[in-house]
Amino acid sequence: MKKLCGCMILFFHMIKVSSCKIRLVFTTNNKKDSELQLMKLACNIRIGCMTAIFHAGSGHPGGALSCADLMAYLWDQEIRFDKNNSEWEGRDRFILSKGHACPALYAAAAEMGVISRSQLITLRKLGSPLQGHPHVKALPWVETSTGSLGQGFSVAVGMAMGLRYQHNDARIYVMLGDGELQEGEVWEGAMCAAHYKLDNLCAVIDYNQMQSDDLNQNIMAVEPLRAKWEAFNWNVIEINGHDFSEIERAFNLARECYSKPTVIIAHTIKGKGISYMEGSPLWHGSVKLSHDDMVKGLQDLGVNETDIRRYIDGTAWN
Amino acid sequence: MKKLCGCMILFFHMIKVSSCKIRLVFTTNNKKDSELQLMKLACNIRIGCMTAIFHAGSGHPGGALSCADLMAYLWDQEIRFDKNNSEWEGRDRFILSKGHACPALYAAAAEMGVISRSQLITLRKLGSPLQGHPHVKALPWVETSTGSLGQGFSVAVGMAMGLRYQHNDARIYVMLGDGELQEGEVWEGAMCAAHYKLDNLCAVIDYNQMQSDDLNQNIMAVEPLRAKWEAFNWNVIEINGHDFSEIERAFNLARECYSKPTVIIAHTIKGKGISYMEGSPLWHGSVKLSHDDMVKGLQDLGVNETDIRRYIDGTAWN
Amino acid sequence: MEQPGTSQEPLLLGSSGDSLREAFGKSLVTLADRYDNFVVLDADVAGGTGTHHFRRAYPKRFFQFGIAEQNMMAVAAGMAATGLVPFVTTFAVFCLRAYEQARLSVAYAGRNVKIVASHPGLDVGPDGGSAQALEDLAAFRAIPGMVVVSPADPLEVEQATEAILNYNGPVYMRTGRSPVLRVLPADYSFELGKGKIIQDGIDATIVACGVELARALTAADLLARESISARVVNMSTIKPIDDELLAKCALETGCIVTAEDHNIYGGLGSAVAESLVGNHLCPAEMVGIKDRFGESGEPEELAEKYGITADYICKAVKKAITRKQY
Amino acid sequence: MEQPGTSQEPLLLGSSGDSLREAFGKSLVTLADRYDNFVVLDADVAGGTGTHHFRRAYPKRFFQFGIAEQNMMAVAAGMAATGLVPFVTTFAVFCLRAYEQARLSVAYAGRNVKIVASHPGLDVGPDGGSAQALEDLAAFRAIPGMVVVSPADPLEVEQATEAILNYNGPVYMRTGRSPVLRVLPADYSFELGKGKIIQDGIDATIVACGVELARALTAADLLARESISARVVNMSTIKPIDDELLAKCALETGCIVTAEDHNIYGGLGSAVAESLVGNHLCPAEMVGIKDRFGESGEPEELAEKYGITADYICKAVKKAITRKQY
Ligand SMILES: Cc1ncc(C[n+]2csc(CCOP(=O)(O)OP(=O)(O)O)c2C)c(N)n1
Ligand SMILES: Cc1ncc(C[n+]2csc(CCOP(=O)(O)OP(=O)(O)O)c2C)c(N)n1
Ligand SMILES: [Mg+2]
Ligand SMILES: [Mg+2]
Repeated sequence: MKKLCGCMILFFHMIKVSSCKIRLVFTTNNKKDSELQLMKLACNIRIGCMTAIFHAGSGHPGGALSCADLMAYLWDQEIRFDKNNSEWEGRDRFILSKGHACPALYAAAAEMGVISRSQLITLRKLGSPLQGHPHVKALPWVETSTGSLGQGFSVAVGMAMGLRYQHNDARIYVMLGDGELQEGEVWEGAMCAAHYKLDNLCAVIDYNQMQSDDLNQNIMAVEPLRAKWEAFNWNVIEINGHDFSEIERAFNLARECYSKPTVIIAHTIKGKGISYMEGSPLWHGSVKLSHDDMVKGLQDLGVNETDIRRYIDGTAWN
Repeated sequence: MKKLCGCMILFFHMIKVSSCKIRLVFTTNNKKDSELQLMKLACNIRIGCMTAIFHAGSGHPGGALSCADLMAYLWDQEIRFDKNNSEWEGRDRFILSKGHACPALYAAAAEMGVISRSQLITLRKLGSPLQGHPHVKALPWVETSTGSLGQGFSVAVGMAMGLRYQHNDARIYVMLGDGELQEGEVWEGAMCAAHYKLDNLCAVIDYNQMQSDDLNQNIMAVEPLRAKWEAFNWNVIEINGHDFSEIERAFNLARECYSKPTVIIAHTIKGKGISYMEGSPLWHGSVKLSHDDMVKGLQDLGVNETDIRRYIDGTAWN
Repeated sequence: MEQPGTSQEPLLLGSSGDSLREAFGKSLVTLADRYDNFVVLDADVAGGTGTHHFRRAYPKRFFQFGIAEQNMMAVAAGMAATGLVPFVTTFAVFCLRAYEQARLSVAYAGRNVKIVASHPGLDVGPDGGSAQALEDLAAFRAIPGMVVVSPADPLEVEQATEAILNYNGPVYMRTGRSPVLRVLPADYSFELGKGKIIQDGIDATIVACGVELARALTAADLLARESISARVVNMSTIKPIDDELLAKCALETGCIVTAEDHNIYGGLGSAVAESLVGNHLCPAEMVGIKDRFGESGEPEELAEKYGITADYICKAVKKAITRKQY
Repeated sequence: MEQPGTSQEPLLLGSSGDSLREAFGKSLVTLADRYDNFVVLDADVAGGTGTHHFRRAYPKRFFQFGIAEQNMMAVAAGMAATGLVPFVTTFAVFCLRAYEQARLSVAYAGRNVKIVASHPGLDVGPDGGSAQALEDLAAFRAIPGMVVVSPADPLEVEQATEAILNYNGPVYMRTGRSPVLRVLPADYSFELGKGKIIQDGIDATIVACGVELARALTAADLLARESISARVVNMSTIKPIDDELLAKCALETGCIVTAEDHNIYGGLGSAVAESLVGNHLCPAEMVGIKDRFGESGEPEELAEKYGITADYICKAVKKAITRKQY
């Protein structure tokens, strides 16, 4: 899905580091296949989220599920990284500023082989590196510690500035929630990133229109989003965050935009993929998933009876 | 300058409180006179700022002088208050969020008889109620304590909410600096005020395009301002902040705007009125005015030799 | 006042059981009739702080600010200036986001604002170290004029909520996330600025606040089995600290152990130390988190790992006793 | 890196004389060649913090963030993650604006960021109480792993700046606004984590930091005239506190007086009290601002009004001596 020219530039980076992940180059011919593959990956991420949160006994499923497709694309297609060397200087940086959605990040990392799948059921448990919110001292590849909304975005701005200062042309990706945009710090960072023309920075807004307690518009309206980011001098791209061809197009446009940071406003559905969660205000915040929630949820994701049992008893990834 | 209808509504408030200040109603006939009167007032405010900062030995003249005309109009024409009763519940609230410009506020208050003119030379001195930044415990009529940029604006939003909750239809005026708009808190407050449709709130931006160290655009660009405030769902009015007829029009429009807060973007000149300050980057921050600075500055303001001497030796208002 | 958006009541998932936060939310409802001038401010965590109870009962006195704590704090100061008494409610760690607003717009301006924070300390549990505020007592104690309170059980939360409402001035109060036991006697009565002897003893005094009071009482029981008689003081007002009671305990028991779910630097232990060296000297040991961040886990597991269980209090008492001067 | 805007050097009006902030700004210039990995971040107060010297000398290593301290602090954490060592510089009170960012993005994430704050305490003078941070030492001390430093004179600022650069971890350092005297001997050598006896004495120890060291030395001279021999310790590292030296002073002089331009709650006095009650006990008196906000005035006038001059230190020493236990 990555444009070939982008890939050629990339190539020069990648030959230096033999172990780093080589990205697939999709052509129009195999587009269908690649999309199916991404859908499968996203489905696995969702299964990972549900299973991790179920075993943890608490966690935020709604906002993890809404960004699963974006996460699948980012980790499979967009982000340069070396799973065997999280310190590789040329890696792109991904920051989950909406840190409460970390089950999606951990599940994506498990799918990519960065961590083992079986670790997922240790989420939020004493001693596990899978902290309730991403913590860089527990998992170096999460790049920074988040959990307090707004901060990860500024940290990403700082990485973009720091890397550019050191002539490192890696890209920085940062994912925010829509409720998170209520934090003033986000607008401080937005002003700053545009002022410094950080075109190595790409923000993605998981625009599921809901926050902890309710719809944004009932809590604190954030619309018009496009106008806000444009007024803060960003390159704005608006897409359906569950459509892989739109996602691909957006990231390609972002990479081609010069002298402005890009924000991708990705319209999503909170709880996407789990029928009883989609559109219901019940599953935004931290919740406990029951046995029945799991069964029904995994059924929605197309998991068969036997596997459901194995996810529930925690043996699926043994 | 106040529209008659506005005044009629106002009237019902004012009859309750006999001592409160009755505002002049200007007609087209005496417009010239009224403008001259306001210019005179603004000039006195500028003299007050210079004299106060000179005697203090430190202070921020640039941003005090740029808002002197706005301050003159606000205090003479717009704000309802009772100079003998700073606690009058029906009073409009004025908050100087850019608290470092307080010499302009103190000088305006002195012109209005809220404090005595002779107090001005106690600015920043031990024991004086004229603190280096406005402090409500030292001077109840300053409404809140400011000095840390961004906070006064949120406090104003809170007053607008609190008064509306209590069915008090007083209006809230808050003045911000352009550099102040870099504070994320301002955008939190902006989002909030629009969400709650606070049409009793009117923000004024003293848009002198400079902050402490340099031009905004060299420090952290804030443009496009109109687009930003529109994207945050405010009613936006843009004017020349040194033109009294434009100022009048703006405040009248603000009062007539329903279900949105209004922001008046007032284009001003930092150091306005003092030739050597206008346009020079020297006088933004806290400075010490020399004897020569005073002489030259007061000359620019049309003060005669004898009076200049009296401002300098501090006897002008004895 | 016009409230935007729908009036649909979002369902509640955060609060659970007989926790300090639940007690707080319910107390607000109980007090609302008698005190009609207070309002409640939230930053999209009403389900977590217990204020959802108040929102349901008094929707017009409940104000939502979204995820914007700085604005909420300074707005509260503005509301207070119009005569209302705002309760600013969010998680402890997000109160720190608005620390400078609490300092200037609330405390310096002398506003009658009550900041009530849930989710303090390791008691937060699985959310992890990012969410476990170990600094709040220290930070708010340092603000001139700010009163700092940390009640120990639901009964005390109820009394303290009313007491801080009756006090005219800025207050920071901690509640708690996890279910707690009722440890105070039914006739307990909270007094702002006063510590209370909950259980008497002669060999040492354990001075505790918040969730550590229950652990202190357990510790006293454990010590009793070893014939060590420990006095237990509930020091629910951390500032102003009860110097008189501390001097009395120092004199009568000869050593003190402090216990808090907070960094050992700057909180209750520090307030007690300041008092002791300035008044009646005695050796003290501090039980608290030793300048480390927390992590995910169940509160009890974390208490064990970070050394704030009853066992650790017992050890500290024994050590303090060996350091006694008479 | 492309720097927007003009390169015109704005003129400087804030900094003056031989102040701690000037010393800091000049030290950065001195250190820049030998340490090429640090950068300096400012929030539109470079004229006030002394960093204008560095901006002039190394414009490419100087980053401007405008009036947005929260973003600046977290950006610093991001820059540190890429291997740079950022100095975050602003006034002390505006560091508090970014307190939660310092906690999470800097300290919790373990970033090698140096936060250097000018304009602490009453020393700020005419700007008034809103600008006089009396809480910063307490607030930053409470953050796990955060080192807290407050040097006493220009020489020490220079040494401390290099020392914190050589230390790998988050540090909060106070400078100061007003002109100060050089009070440390030319052969003084700053050590992170160590207090230093500047003048010996036997009757009491005055433990001071920042601008209070000069006052402590004056106090010792005044006391000498009354035949009271006071030891003076420069406790420029407030965290980690030098427990060993404090125990030694407690043992050798029998009482301690702390002196700081900070609230008496939570700062140096508190750190000393924690150490004393936990190690070698002795009575202590605290000289500091007694939980009030400051106001406009000249630093010396305020020091007098708020009770932190040499005279007040003398009084405290005499009182502490009467409380000695042996
Ligand atoms: C500064 C801060 N305030 C409050 C919270 C508590 N909180 C956690 S998730 C959440 C809602 C986030 O909504 P949104 O950003 O839209 O995320 P999503 O819908 O993608 O889950 C809140 C308020 C927080 N994490 N950080
Ligand atoms: C939060 C905060 N950060 C920094 C400062 C220091 N400061 C005082 S005035 C000023 C410049 C303000 O510029 P602007 O808002 O444009 O005001 P004006 O030009 O009208 O003087 C700064 C940075 C402050 N007062 N508050
Ligand atoms: Mg959302
Ligand atoms: Mg300006």
